[in-house]
Amino acid sequence: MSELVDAIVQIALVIMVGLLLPCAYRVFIGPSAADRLQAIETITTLLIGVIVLLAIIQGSAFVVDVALALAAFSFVATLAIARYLSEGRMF
Amino acid sequence: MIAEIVGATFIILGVFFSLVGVIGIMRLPDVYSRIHASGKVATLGIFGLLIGVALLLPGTLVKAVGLLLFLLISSPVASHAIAAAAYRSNVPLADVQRDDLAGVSRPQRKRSRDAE
Amino acid sequence: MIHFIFPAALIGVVWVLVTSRVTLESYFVGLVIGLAITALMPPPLPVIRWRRLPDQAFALVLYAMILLRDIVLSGLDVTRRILSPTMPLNLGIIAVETQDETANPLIAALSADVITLTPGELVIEVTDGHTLYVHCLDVEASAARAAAQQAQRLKLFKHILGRSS
Amino acid sequence: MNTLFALATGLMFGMGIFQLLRRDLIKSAMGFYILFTSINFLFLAVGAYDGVIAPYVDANNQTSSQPSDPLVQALILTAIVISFGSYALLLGLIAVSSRRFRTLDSDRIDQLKG
Amino acid sequence: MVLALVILLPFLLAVLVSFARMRASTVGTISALAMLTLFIISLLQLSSVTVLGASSLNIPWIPEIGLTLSIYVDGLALLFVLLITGIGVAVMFYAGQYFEDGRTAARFLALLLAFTGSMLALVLAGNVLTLFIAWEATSIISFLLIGFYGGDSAARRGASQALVITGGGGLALLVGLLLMGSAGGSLQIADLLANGDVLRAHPWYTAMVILILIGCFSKSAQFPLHFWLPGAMSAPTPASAFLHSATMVKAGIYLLARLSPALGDTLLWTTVLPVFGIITLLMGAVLALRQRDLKAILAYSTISQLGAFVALIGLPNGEGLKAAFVGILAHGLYKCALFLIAGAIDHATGTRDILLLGGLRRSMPGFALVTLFAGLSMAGVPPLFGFVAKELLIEAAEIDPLALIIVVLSAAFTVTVALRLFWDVFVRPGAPHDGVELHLHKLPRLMVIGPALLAVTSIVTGIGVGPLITPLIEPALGKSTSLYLFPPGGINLAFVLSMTALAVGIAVFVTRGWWLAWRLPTLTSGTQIYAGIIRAVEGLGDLLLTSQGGKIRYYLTAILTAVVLLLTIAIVRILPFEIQAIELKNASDVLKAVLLGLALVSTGASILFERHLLAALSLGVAGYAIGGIFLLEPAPDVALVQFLVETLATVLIILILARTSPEERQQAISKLWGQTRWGLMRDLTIATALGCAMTIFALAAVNSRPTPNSIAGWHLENALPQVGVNDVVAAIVTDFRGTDTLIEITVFGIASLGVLTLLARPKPGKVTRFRLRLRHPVRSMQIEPSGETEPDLPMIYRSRFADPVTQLAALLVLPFSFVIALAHIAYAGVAPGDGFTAGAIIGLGITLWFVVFGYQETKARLRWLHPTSLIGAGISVALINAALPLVFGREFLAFTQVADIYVADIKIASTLLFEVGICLTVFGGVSTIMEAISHPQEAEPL
Amino acid sequence: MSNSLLLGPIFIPLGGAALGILLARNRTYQQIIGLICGVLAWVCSVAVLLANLSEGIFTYNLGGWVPPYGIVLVADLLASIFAVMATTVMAAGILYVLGCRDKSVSAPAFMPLFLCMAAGLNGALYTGDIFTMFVFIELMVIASVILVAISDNRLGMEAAIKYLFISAMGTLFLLTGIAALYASFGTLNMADIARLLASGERPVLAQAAAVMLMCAFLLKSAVFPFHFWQPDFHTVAPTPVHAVLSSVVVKVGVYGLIRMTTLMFTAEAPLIHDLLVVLGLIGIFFGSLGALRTYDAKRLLAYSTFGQIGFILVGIGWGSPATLAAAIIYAVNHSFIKSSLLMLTGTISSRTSAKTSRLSEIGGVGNTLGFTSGLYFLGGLALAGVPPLNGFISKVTLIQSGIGLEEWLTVGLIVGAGVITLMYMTRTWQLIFRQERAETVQLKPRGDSVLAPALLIGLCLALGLFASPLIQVALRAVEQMGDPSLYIRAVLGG
Ligand code: NA
Ligand code: NA
Repeated sequence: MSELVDAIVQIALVIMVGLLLPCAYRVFIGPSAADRLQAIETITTLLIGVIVLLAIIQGSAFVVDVALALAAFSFVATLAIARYLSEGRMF
Repeated sequence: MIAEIVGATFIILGVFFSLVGVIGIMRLPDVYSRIHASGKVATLGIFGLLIGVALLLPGTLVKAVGLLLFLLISSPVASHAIAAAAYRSNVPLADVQRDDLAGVSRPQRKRSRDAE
Repeated sequence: MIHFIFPAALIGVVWVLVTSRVTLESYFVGLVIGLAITALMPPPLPVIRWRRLPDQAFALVLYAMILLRDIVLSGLDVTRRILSPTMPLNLGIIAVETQDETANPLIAALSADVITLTPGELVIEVTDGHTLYVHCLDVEASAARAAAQQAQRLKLFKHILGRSS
Repeated sequence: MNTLFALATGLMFGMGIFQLLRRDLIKSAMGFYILFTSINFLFLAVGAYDGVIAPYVDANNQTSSQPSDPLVQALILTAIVISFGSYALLLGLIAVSSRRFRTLDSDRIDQLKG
Repeated sequence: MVLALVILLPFLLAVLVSFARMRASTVGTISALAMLTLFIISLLQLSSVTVLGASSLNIPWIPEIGLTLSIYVDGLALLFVLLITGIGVAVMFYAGQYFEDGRTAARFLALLLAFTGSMLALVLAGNVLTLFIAWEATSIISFLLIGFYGGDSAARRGASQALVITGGGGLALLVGLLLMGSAGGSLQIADLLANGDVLRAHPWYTAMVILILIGCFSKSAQFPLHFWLPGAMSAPTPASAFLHSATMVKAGIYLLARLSPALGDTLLWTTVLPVFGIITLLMGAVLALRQRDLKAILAYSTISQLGAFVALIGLPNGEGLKAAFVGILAHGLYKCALFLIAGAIDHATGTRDILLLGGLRRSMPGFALVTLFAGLSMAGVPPLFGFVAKELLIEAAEIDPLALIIVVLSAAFTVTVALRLFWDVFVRPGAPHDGVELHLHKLPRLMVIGPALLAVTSIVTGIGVGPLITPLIEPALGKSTSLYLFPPGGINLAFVLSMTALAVGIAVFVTRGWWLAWRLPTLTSGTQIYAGIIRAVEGLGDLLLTSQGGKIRYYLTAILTAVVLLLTIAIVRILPFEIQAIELKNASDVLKAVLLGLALVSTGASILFERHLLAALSLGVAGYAIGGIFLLEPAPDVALVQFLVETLATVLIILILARTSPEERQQAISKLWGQTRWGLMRDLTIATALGCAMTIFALAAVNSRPTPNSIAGWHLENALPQVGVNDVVAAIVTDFRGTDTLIEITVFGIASLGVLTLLARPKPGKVTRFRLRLRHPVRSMQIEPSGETEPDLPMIYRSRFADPVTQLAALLVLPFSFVIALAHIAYAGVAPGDGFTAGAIIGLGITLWFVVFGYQETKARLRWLHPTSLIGAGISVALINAALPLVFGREFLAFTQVADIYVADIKIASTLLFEVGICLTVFGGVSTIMEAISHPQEAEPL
Repeated sequence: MSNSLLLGPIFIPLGGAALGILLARNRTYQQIIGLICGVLAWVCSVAVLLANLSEGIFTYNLGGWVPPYGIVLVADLLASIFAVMATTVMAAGILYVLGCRDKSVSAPAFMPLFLCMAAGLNGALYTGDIFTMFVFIELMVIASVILVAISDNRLGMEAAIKYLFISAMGTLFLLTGIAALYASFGTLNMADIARLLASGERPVLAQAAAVMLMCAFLLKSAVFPFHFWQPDFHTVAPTPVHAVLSSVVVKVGVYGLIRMTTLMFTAEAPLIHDLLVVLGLIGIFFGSLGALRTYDAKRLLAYSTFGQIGFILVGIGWGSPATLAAAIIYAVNHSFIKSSLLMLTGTISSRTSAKTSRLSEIGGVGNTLGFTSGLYFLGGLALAGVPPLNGFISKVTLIQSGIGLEEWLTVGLIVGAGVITLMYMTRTWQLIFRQERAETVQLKPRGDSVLAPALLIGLCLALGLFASPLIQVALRAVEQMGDPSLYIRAVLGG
C-alpha cells in the first residue's frame, strides 16, 4: 500500500476518533434524553468506521468481525432505552 | 493501484460525510433534525468507508457487504425508535412548518424525569 | 418444504457473508444452519417462487438502485443545508399513507425503514399499520414527492415480496 | 502508553470508589461497575509486551512485529465475564430489595445491625 | 490396676442408670452399694500403697500434646478416693429417698455418678492434662446439677455463674499446668513432683503458681472467687452436700496439696496461700452468722473451712498438711450430714429460712439427734472428730499470733453457727416469727439413714481417731504421724484456745437476738462485683456492636480506609521508583490516549449526573470508548466482548430503572448532594487517597515490566503448533486456561439463575419453579399472522406492543444473531469471537425480543426457549467435553481431535464442543436474566 | 491414576450442579444427585489426603499443559487437609438439606448453587494458579450470595447486597494483587512465583502485591476491619448454608493467608505475621464480646466465628511451625464444631412457626428435645474448648505453642475469650433447652433432621478423643510447608 493511502487512512482514523468527542459532548449536554441517545448511536456508528479503518491499518480482515457485531447488536440497547423513554416503563 | 486510489477516495468521502453528520449533530436546532444528521453518518459515512475498505483490503469485501446488510437493518430502526421516543416524551420540535402528528392519538408515556 | 428451503437458502447467503468464506462447502454449512434456524423461528424473508424469481430479483435490484440514488442525492442536499452558514431548514412532520390496501405492517415497516434511511426524512410514528408520520428537513419538497414515491415503492415492494397482486 | 494506563487505573479507581460510596444504590452499583473497569486498565498496563499487532499467529509468515500480550487479554475476558455476572446479580438484588424495602437509599436498608 | 476400674465403674453405672426405669429408692440403693464397693476396694488398696509407695499407670492417649491416660496412686489420692466414695454411699442412698419420681432420680443419680467418676479421675490422675480434663468435667457436671431445675431463672443464673468462675479458673489452671509442663519438661505428675527444684527456679514459676492458684481458688471458693458457692445452692440438696461441700470444692485443696511438693515452700506459696486462706476463713465464718437460708449458712461455713485448709497447705515444710487432711475428712462428714438434713427440712417444711423454723425436734426427732451430733462435731466438741480437726488447726496456727486470733475467732463463730443450726431449728419453742404456717410433709423413714451414717462416723472416728484415721493420713503425708483425741501431754495451748472458742461461741449465740438486729452496712458482695464486671464487659460489647450500624456506606468506608493505610505502608517502602515516561509511539497510542480521556470524562460525568438514565448513558459512552481502546491495543477479542457486554449492561440497567419505582429513585437521587459537606469531604478523601494509592501501585507495576520471561511468550509460540489455532487469546481461553473459562461460565450461569430465582420469588420463602407462570395463559393470546388474507406473505404478527418497524428488526435480527453466533463458534480460532461472544450475541437477539414484544409474546413465539435448561445443558456440554479425554487416558480438558479435519475451514476438535457449551451457557444466562426482568407479574409497580 | 482423584472434589459437584439445573423440576432427583456428589467429593478428598500422606505432594496438569503455562491442581497436605474439612462439612450440609423443612431449600436453584459453592471452595483450595483461585473464589461467592438472598429470612436480600458490595472490594484487591504479580514475574503459577521470588532480586512490587492479596484473604475470612458483612450475611442464610459459610467458606481466606506466607511471600511473612496477630486479637476480643451481647442463636455464632478466626490468625501470625500446626488444627476443629452448632440451632428454629433464632422467641423450645439438647451442649462445650472434645485439642495446641513463644498477653486473651465463650454458650443452651417455653410459642411436631449435626458432633467427639492423627497430619503439613522447594519441585519438576 502506498504511503499516501496509508497516510490518508491514518488521518481518517484520527478524524473519526476525533469525531467521537463532539458526540460525547452531545451526550453530556443533551438537552433531552433522546439527544443523548442519538449521540450514543452516532458514537457506535463512528466506532464501526474506526474499526474498518483499523482493519486497513492492521491489514487484518478479521477485525471487521467486531464491527459486524457492533452494527448488528448495539442498537438493542438503543431500542431498550427508547422504549423506556417513550413508555416510562418497559413491561 | 486504481483500487487504492478509488478506495482512498471513498474513505475520504466517508470521513467527510461523517464529519458533516457530526457537525449537524452539533449545529442542528432540535433532536429530530439531529437524528437526521446522525443517520447520515451511518449511511453515507459508513457506506463510504466500507467501500473503501473493500477496495483497499480485498479480503474484507464479503464481510463489508454483510456489515452493510446489518447496518441497513439496525440504523433506521434505531433512528426511528429514538425519534418516536423523543416525540412521545414531548421533546419540543424546533419551529416546524407543519405537524401532521399533532393531535393524533398515540400511546401516552408515564411521567418520568428521565426523559428530560 | 419450500417455506423452509428459501429462507434457509437466504440465511446460507448471510452465513457466507458473515464468515467471508465464499465456497460451496461453506454455503452448504450455511444452508444447514439456515434450515435449523428456519425451523426454530421463521424469519420474515420473502417467499421465492421459481416463476417469479427473475421478477423478484429485478425489482430488488431496481429498488436498490433507486434507493441508492435517493440516498446520495438527498445526502448531498442535507450536506448543503448543514454546512451552509444560515442553515436553510424547513422542518415539519407530514403524514404519508402506505397506500397498501391490506394495511400490512410489513409494508409499513419496510417503507418506514427506507424512508428513514434516506437522509432528510425520518419516520417518527407508524399508526394503524398504514400511516407513517415523517419528519423532514425540507417539509415542502418531501410533501410534494411523498405520495408518488410511496406508490412506486409499494409497487416494487410487492414485486420483491412475490405478492400476487 | 502503559504509564498512561496506570494513571487511568488510579483515576478510574478513585472515581469508582466515590461513586460506590453514594447512598443511592443504583449509583453504588455503577461504582461497582467502574471499579471493575479500572482493573481492566490495570491488566492492560501490566501486559508483558508493547504489542503492535493483535495476538494472532500465522504459520507461514512470522511477522517481525510484536503481538500484544494474549494472556492479559484472556485474563481481562474472564474478569469482564465474572464482573458482569456479579453486576447483573447486584442489579437484580437491588431491583428486588427496592420492592421489599421500598427504597433505594442504602442508608435506609439497615435493619441488620448490632 | 484396680483403681482404673474404680474410675470407670461410676461412669458405666451412670449410663445404665440413665436408661433405667426403676423406683427412686432402688436406684439410690444400687448407687450407694456401688459406692460402698468402691470404698471397700480402695480401702484394700491402702495397704499396698503404704507398703509400695506411689504407683502409676500410663497409657499414651494424645502424645503430641503430652496427654497420657495415667493414674498416679499414692496416699493423698487414696485419701480423697476414700472421702469421695465413703461420703458417696450416704449421699447416694439419701438421694434415692429424696426424689419421689424415678425418672428424675435416675437422671440426677446418673449425673451424680458421672461426677463421682470424674472426681475420682481427678484425684487419681497421673498427668496434669488428664487431671484437667477431669477437673473440667466436674465443673460441667456441677453446672448441670446446679441448673437441675432449669425452669428456675435463679438456678440458671447460679449455674452459669458457677461455671464461668470455675470454668474460667479452670482455663487459667490449664495455662498454669501447661506452663509447668513446659518448664518441667513433662506433664506427668510423677515427673513434675520429682522436678520441684527446677520448677521453683524457673522464670515462669510466679506465673504458673498464680495461674494454678486462680484455678484452685475458684474451684475451692477462696476469696475473692468465693461467691459462686452460695449461688450454687439452687442445686438439689444431695448435690450441694456432695459436690459443694464434701468433694468438688475440695478439688482445689487436693491439687494444692498434690503440687505443694513441686511448687510449695517458696515465699510466694507460703505467703499467698495462708493470707488468702485466712481471709476466707474469717470472712466465711462471719458471713455465715447472718444468713437466713440454712443452705447459705452451710455454704458460707464451708467457704470458711476451705479457707482454713488452703492456709494450712500454704504453711512451710508441710507443717499444716496433717491438720488439713484431718480437717477435710472431718468437715466432709459433718457438713455433708448437715446439708442432707437441711434438704430434709426443706422437703418437710417447704422452707429453709432459719427465722421461720423452730421446734422441729418433735416432728423430726431422728434428724434432731443427727443434727446434734453433726453440730457438735462442727463446733469441735470432744469426743467428736471435729474436735480433733480443730485442735490441729489451732496448733498449726500457733506460729503466728494474728493467724491464731483469727482462727480462734472463726472457730467461735463456727460454734455459734452450729448452735443455731441445732437450737433455732429443732429446739427453739414457739411458732415461727412471721406467722407463716409450716406444712409438714411426711418424710420417707429411711431418709435419715444417710445423715445418720455420717454422724455416727463422726463419733466413731472421733473416739477412735488414732487407729482409724492415722492409717489414712500417714500414706498421704508420706511419713508416720500420730493422732489422738486428747493430747498425751495434757492440756496445752490449743486445748485452752479451743475451749475458749467454744465459750465465746456460746456467748455469741446467746446474744444473737441482740446482734442479729444490728443494721450493718451492706458491703458490696462478690456477686455484685461479679455482676458489675459482667456489666462492664457487656457494655464494652454493646459499644463494639454499635460499629455494626447497618449502613453499608460506613462499612465500605472503614474497609477502604484500612486498605489505604495498609497500601500506603507498603507503597512508602517502594518509593521513590523510576516512573516510565509517557511515550505515545504512534498514532494508535495517541488515539488510545484520546479514547482514554473520553472514557475517564464519561465516567466522571456518570458521577456528576444526578439522574440514573444519564449516568447510565455516560457509562455506556465510557464502555464503548474502552472498547475502542481494546481495539487499538490491539486486542480485538477483548474489544468484541467489551462492546457486547457494555450493550448488555446498558440494557440491563435500563430494565432495572424501569423496574424500580421512579419515586424511590427520585428520593435516593436527592440524597446524593443533599449529603453533608463533611460526608462528601470524607468520600472525596477516601476516593482520592485510594485513587492515588492505586495510581502509584499501577505505576510501580508498570515499572516491573516488560517481563522478559512471561509465560505469554510460550502461549504465542505454542498456540498454533499445539492446538492449531491462530487466535492466541482463543487458544488460552479454551485450551491453555480452559478451566478458568469453564468456571467463569458457571459463575455467569449461576448469577443469572440467581437473578431469576430472586425476581421470581415474590415473597421470601415462597416456593417457585424456574419456569415463570403466566397470569394469562399464552395460548389464549391472539397471535396470528396478520397477512392471513394473503398467505403468500412472510409472517409478521400483530403485536400488542411492537410498532412494525422495531418488530421487523427483531424478527430479522434474532435469526441473524444465530448465524453470527455460529460463525463465532465455528471460527473462534481464527477470528475474534468465541463461545462467549456467540452466547452474548444470541442473548442480545433474545433481549431484543423481550424489549420489542414483551414477555408473553416472546414466550409464546419462542416455545423452545428454556433458558435455565440451556444453562444446565451448556455447563454439562462443557464438562462432558472436559471429561471425555479421560476416557482416552488423557488429561481432563485436554485438547482432543481425531485428526486434522476441517469442514469449510471449521476445525473439528474438542474445542468446538467446548465453545458450544460456553455459548449455550451464556445464551441461557442472558435469556434467563432478561426473562426474569421482563416477567409481567413482576412489572406491576408496588 | 491417583492424580485424577484431584478432579473429584471440584468437578463432581460442578457436574452435579449442571445436572441439578437440568433437573430443576424434580427436587428429589436434585437432592439425590446432591448427596451422591457430596459423598463422592468427600471420598475423593479423603483419598487425596491419604495419597498425599503416602506419596507426598502431587499435581494434576489440567488439559495436560505443563505448568506454569497451563493451570495445575496441586495437592499438598495443607490443601488436602482443608479440602477434607470442606468436603466433610459440605456433605453434612447436603445431608441436612435432605431433612430440612426450609422453603428456601426447595428452590430449584438451591442444590445446584450449593454444589457450585462446594466446587468453588474445593477448587480454590487445590488450584496452584493464583488467577484460577480468584475464579473459583468468585464461583463460591456468587453462589453463596444467591443462597443467602433467597433465604426464608426476609432480610436475606439486605445481607446479600451488602456482602456483594463488600466482597467486590475483596475481588478487586485480589485482582490488583494478581496483576502486580503478573507484572513482576510474568506468570500466574504460585510455585513459579515462589521460585522467582526466592531466586532473584525482589521486584519493587512484591510487598504491595502481598498486601493486596492479604487484604483480599482477610476480607474473605471476615477479619477486622473487613468483617462487617459477616454477622449479617451468615445469620440470615438458610441453615445449611449458614453452617457451611460460617465454618468452611470463611476458611478460604485463612488458607490463602497460610499459602501466601508459607509459599510465596516468605520474606514478607514476618510483617504480615505481626499484623495478623494484631488483627486476630482484635477479632477475638470483638467476636467474643459481640457474641456475648447478641441474643440471637445464629447471630451470636456468627460473631463467635469472628472470634474463632482470630484465634487461627494468631496461630498463623505467631509464625512458628508449632503455632501454624495449631492454627490448622484449630481451623479444622472449628469447622466441625461451628457447623454442627448452627445446624442444631436450625433444627430448633425449624420447630417454631416464625423460623426465628432470636433467643427471646425460641426460649424453651428445646426443653423436650433431649437428644438435641445433649448435642448442643456438647457442641457448646467443644466451642468453649472443654475436654474431651476437639475444641479442647485446638485450645491446648494453640496455648502450648504460644507458651513456647512466651506470648503471654495473647495466651491471656485466649483464656479470657474462652471464659466468655463458656458464658454465652451455656447461657444460650440454658435459654433454649432448659427454661420453660412461653405459652405463646407454638411448636411444630417435626423440625429439621438432627442426623447431620449428630454426625458432626460425633466427629467432634472423635477428634477430641482421638486427636493424634489430625495433629500428626497438621505437623506434617507444616513440615512440608517449611520447605517451599518441595512444592515448587512438585509443580514445576526438576
Ligand atoms: Na433518514
Ligand atoms: Na476468537
